[in-house]
Amino acid sequence: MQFAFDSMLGLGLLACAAGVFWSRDLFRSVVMFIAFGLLLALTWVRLEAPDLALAEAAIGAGLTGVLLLDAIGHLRQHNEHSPRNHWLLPLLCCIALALLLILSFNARPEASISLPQLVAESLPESGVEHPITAVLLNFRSYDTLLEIAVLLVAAVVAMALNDGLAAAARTSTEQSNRDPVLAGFTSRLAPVILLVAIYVLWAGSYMPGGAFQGGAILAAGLVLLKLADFHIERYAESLLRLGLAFGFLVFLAVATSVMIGGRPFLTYPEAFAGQFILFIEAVLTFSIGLILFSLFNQSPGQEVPHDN
Amino acid sequence: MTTDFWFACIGAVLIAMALFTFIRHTHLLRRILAFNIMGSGVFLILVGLAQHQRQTDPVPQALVLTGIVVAVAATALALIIFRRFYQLSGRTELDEDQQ
Amino acid sequence: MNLIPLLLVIPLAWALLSLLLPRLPIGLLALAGIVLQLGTAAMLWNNVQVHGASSYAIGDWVAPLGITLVADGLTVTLLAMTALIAVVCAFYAIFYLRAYEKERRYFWPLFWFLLAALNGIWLAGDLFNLYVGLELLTLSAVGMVTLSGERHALAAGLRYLYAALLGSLAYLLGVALLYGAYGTLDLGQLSSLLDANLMTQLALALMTFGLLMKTAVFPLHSWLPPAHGGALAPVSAILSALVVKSSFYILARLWMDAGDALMPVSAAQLLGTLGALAIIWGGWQAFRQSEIKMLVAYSTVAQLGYLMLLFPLAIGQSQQSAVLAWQGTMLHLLSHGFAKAAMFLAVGTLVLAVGKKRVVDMAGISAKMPLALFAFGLASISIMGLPPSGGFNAKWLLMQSAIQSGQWHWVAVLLVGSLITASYVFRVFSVSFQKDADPQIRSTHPALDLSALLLAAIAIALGFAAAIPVELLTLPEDML
Amino acid sequence: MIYLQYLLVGAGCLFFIVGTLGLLRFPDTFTRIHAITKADNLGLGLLMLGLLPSTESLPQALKLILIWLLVLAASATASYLIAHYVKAQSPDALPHADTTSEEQD
Repeated sequence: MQFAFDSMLGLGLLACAAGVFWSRDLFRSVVMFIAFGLLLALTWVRLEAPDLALAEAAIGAGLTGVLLLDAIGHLRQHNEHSPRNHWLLPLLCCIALALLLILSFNARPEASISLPQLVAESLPESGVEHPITAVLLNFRSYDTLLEIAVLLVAAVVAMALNDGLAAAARTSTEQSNRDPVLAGFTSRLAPVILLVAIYVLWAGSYMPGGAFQGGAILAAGLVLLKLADFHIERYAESLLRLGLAFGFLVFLAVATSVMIGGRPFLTYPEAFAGQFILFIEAVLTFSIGLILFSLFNQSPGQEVPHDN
Repeated sequence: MTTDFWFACIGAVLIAMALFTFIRHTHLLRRILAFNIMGSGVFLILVGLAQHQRQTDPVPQALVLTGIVVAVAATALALIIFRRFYQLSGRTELDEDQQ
Repeated sequence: MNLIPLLLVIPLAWALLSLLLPRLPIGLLALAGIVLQLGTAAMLWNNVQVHGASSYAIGDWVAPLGITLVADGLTVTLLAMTALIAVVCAFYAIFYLRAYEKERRYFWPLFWFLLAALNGIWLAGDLFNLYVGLELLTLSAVGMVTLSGERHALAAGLRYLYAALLGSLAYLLGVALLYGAYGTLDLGQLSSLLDANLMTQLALALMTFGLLMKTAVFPLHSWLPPAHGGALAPVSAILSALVVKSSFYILARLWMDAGDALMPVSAAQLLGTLGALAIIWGGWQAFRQSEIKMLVAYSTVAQLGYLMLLFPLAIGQSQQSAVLAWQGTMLHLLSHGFAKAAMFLAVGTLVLAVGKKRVVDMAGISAKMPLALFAFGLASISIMGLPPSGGFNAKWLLMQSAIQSGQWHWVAVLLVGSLITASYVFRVFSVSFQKDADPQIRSTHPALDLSALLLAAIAIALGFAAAIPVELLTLPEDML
Repeated sequence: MIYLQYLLVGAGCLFFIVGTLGLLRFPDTFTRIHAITKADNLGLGLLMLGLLPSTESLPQALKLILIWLLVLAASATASYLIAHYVKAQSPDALPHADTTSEEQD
C-alpha cells in the first residue's frame, strides 16, 4: 500500500515537471511549478524530512511561486519563442545522464562513516533536542552564516539595481484600489501569520521548524500585506534596511564574541548553547523574513518604457 | 525498491528533464524554472541516496535546507536582473541566443 | 586567538560596516580593513612557513561532524595573493569610482562579500562548505558585474549567473553522490576513502564539469568575455585575477586528492587538450577583438588554458614531473593573477582617459599616458612569459615537467601560446605608438597608474623571487 | 469508533472527487470556482472530523481545527478574487447576462 502511494506521488512529480517544461503558455508553466512545489513538500514528508516539507512549501512553492507570478505579470506577451531545433543530441545526453545516475546508485560502496550516529551522540552537548536544528546552528553553523550572507548579497544587489529607478515610480497612491475583501481577510490573517511564524521558530529547538521556515512564513505574511495595499515599507524605509542586515550582524557578533573567551570560532559556551541558538534563530527569523520580502518588494515593478 | 531509492531515481529523471529544457529553451524565465526543478532533483538525490537502506540522516536534510534557501536567493536575483533587462531591452532572451 | 577565523571575520564585518554606514568615508574604511587583512594573511603565511600546515575545527566539532578549515602552503600563498591584489584594487577603486557616483554606494559591500567568499574557499576543507562559498562568490560577482545597470552589463550578468548556477548544481550533484557513497563531506577523510567505482567516478566527473563551467575553460567559456569585458575596471581585475581561479583551485585539490588510482590518464589528457584549445582559441579571439577590454578578457580565457596543463603533466606521470607541473601551474596562477589585474587596471585608466573603448581609439596614447602604458607593458611581459617575469618561470617549470614526462606536444603548445599572446599584445602597442595621432584625454588621478604599476612590478618581481612561494607550494606530502 | 472515522474520511474523499469532477465538467470559470470551493471545503471538514479522534493531544486537535478554519477563509477570499478578476477581464462572461456562455478558458 505504501509503495502505491509513493509511485503515484513520484509519477505526479514527473507529470508536474513535464507540465512545467512542455506547456506553451508561461503562466501555465508557473502554475504547474507551484503544484510541483506542493507535491515536492509531500515527498519530503514521505522521506521523513518534515523540516524540508515546511521549507519547500513555504519557500520553494510559496515565495518562488510568488516571485515568478510577479515576474510573469509584467511580461507583455506570454507566447513562446520556438525552442532551438537541434534536440536529438541534448536528448541523448540527458537520458544517458539519468541512466548513469540510476546505475551508479546500485554500485555504491558500503559507507564507512555513519554521520547520524555522530550527530546523535553529540546532540546533548548541542543545546537543542531537534537534530536538524543542532546540525544547522551548531555543528555546521558556518554554513548557515555563509548562507545568510548569500541572502543578504541577493538583497543588496536588488537594492543596487533599484536605486536607479526614480523613487516616485515605485510609490502608488494611498487608498487607491484597496480590495475590501482582501483587505479584511489580510488584516485578520496577519496576526495569525505572525503567531504561527513565532510558534514555528520556537518549536524549532525540539520539533521540526526553525529560523528559515519561520522567516519564510513571516515573509509570506508581509507579501500578503503588500498585495492587499498595506504599504508598510514606506513607513520605515531606513529601519527596513537595517533589519535586512540585522540578523547577519548579530550572528557574526555572537560568532566572534565567543572567540574572545578563548574558544574557537562559532563555539557556543556549553551551558548556554540552547539560549544562544534560540536568540540567534529569533533574530535570523526576523531578518530572513525581511530579506525575502524585500526581494519581492524591490523587484522592478513599474513598466519603464524601454528605449529601443 | 525502498521509498528513498524510488525518490532518488525520480530526482535523477527530474535533473535529466530540467537539463534538456535548459539546453533547448532560450527563454530566460523558462530557464529559471528549469534551474529550480534541477535543484529539487539534486536535493532529492542528496537525501534519498543518503537514507537509502540507512537510518534517517539529519545532516543531508540540513544541507538541503541550506540549499533551498540558497536556491531561492539565486532565483530571486536572476528574476530581478531579468526584469531590469526586460525593462531596458524588451527582450526575454539573451542576444546571442537568437535563432 | 588563532589567525584563520580572523581572515573570515574581517571581510564579513567590513561588508556589514560598508552596507550599514554609507556616510562614513567608505574608501578609507575599506583600505584600513584590507591592510588589516593583508597583515593577518602575512602573519599566517609566516606561521605556516615555520610550523607547517595547520587545520582549524569550527565550533570545536571534529571533522566529519563539524567543518574544518585547512591552511597549508598553497592556501596561505593564495590568501596573501588575494589580500595583495585586493589592497591595490581597493586603492584603485577609491579614485576610479569618483567618475561613477551611482555605483559607489553598493560597490564596497559586494567587494567585501566577494573577498569573504574567496577567503572561505581558499581555507575550506569541506565539500558542501565549498558549494556555499562558490554560491556567495557567484552572487556577489554577478552583483558587481551588473552594478552599472546598463543593458549590456545586465545581459552579461545574466549569462554569467546562468552558467555559474548550472556549474554549481553539477558540483552539488557530485557532492550528493560522494556523500551518499562515503557518508562524509570532509576532504581530508574523503581522500583516504576514495576507491574506483562507478559512483565515485561519476561524482568526480560531474564535479569536474561543474568546476570547468565556472572556470570558463574552452568549450564553456562563452560567459566570461562579456562579463569581464563589460564590468568596471577594478571589478574585472578582481574577477579575472581571483574569482575564476577559485574554482580551478577546487578542481586541482580534488584531482590531486583523488590521485592516480581514480583518475584515468585519458581524462587528464582530455583536460590538457581542452587547455591547449583554450590557449589557441582564446588567443585568436583576443587578436580579433575591436574593444580593448574584450581583448584582455579573451586573454584571460587563453591564460586559463595554461592552468589546465597541470592534469596531463601530473596524472599518471613520474613523481618528479608531477611536482614540477604542480609548482609551474600554481606559479602561473599567481603571476597571471598579478599581471592580469595590472593589465585590467591599466586598460581601465586608458579607457577612462580616452573615453572610448576601441583599440584603434588608443592611437598615439603613449605620448599622453606613458605610465599606464608602461604598466600594461610590464604586465604583458609576464603574460607572454618573457624571461625576467614570473610568467616565464611558470612556463619554464611546465616545460621542464613536459620534457621530463616525455610529452613534447605540451612544449609545442606552450611555445605557440606565447607566440599568440605576443600577437595581440603587440597589436595594442603598435596602435598606441602611432606618431601622427593626437588623442584628447581627460586628466586621470596619478594613483590609478601607480596601482597598475605596482601590481605589474609584483608580477615581474615573481620572476626573481619565485623560489620563496614555489618552495612553500611544495606538494602536500600526503597527496602523492 | 474506528468505523465512524473510516466513514467520515471516506465521505471527505468522496467530496474531493466530486469537487474535481465539477472542475472538469463545468463549462465556465464561475461554476468551476463554485464547485471547487464548496466541495473541497466540505471534504476537508469531514476529513478533519474523521481524524480528530486519533489526535494524541488537545493542542494537536485545536491545530487541526485551526487549519480547517484558515483553509475556509483562504479559499473563500481566493475564489472571490478570481471571480472578481475574471469579471473585470470580460464583463460579458456572466452566465445570466447572455444565454449562450461561450467556452471560457
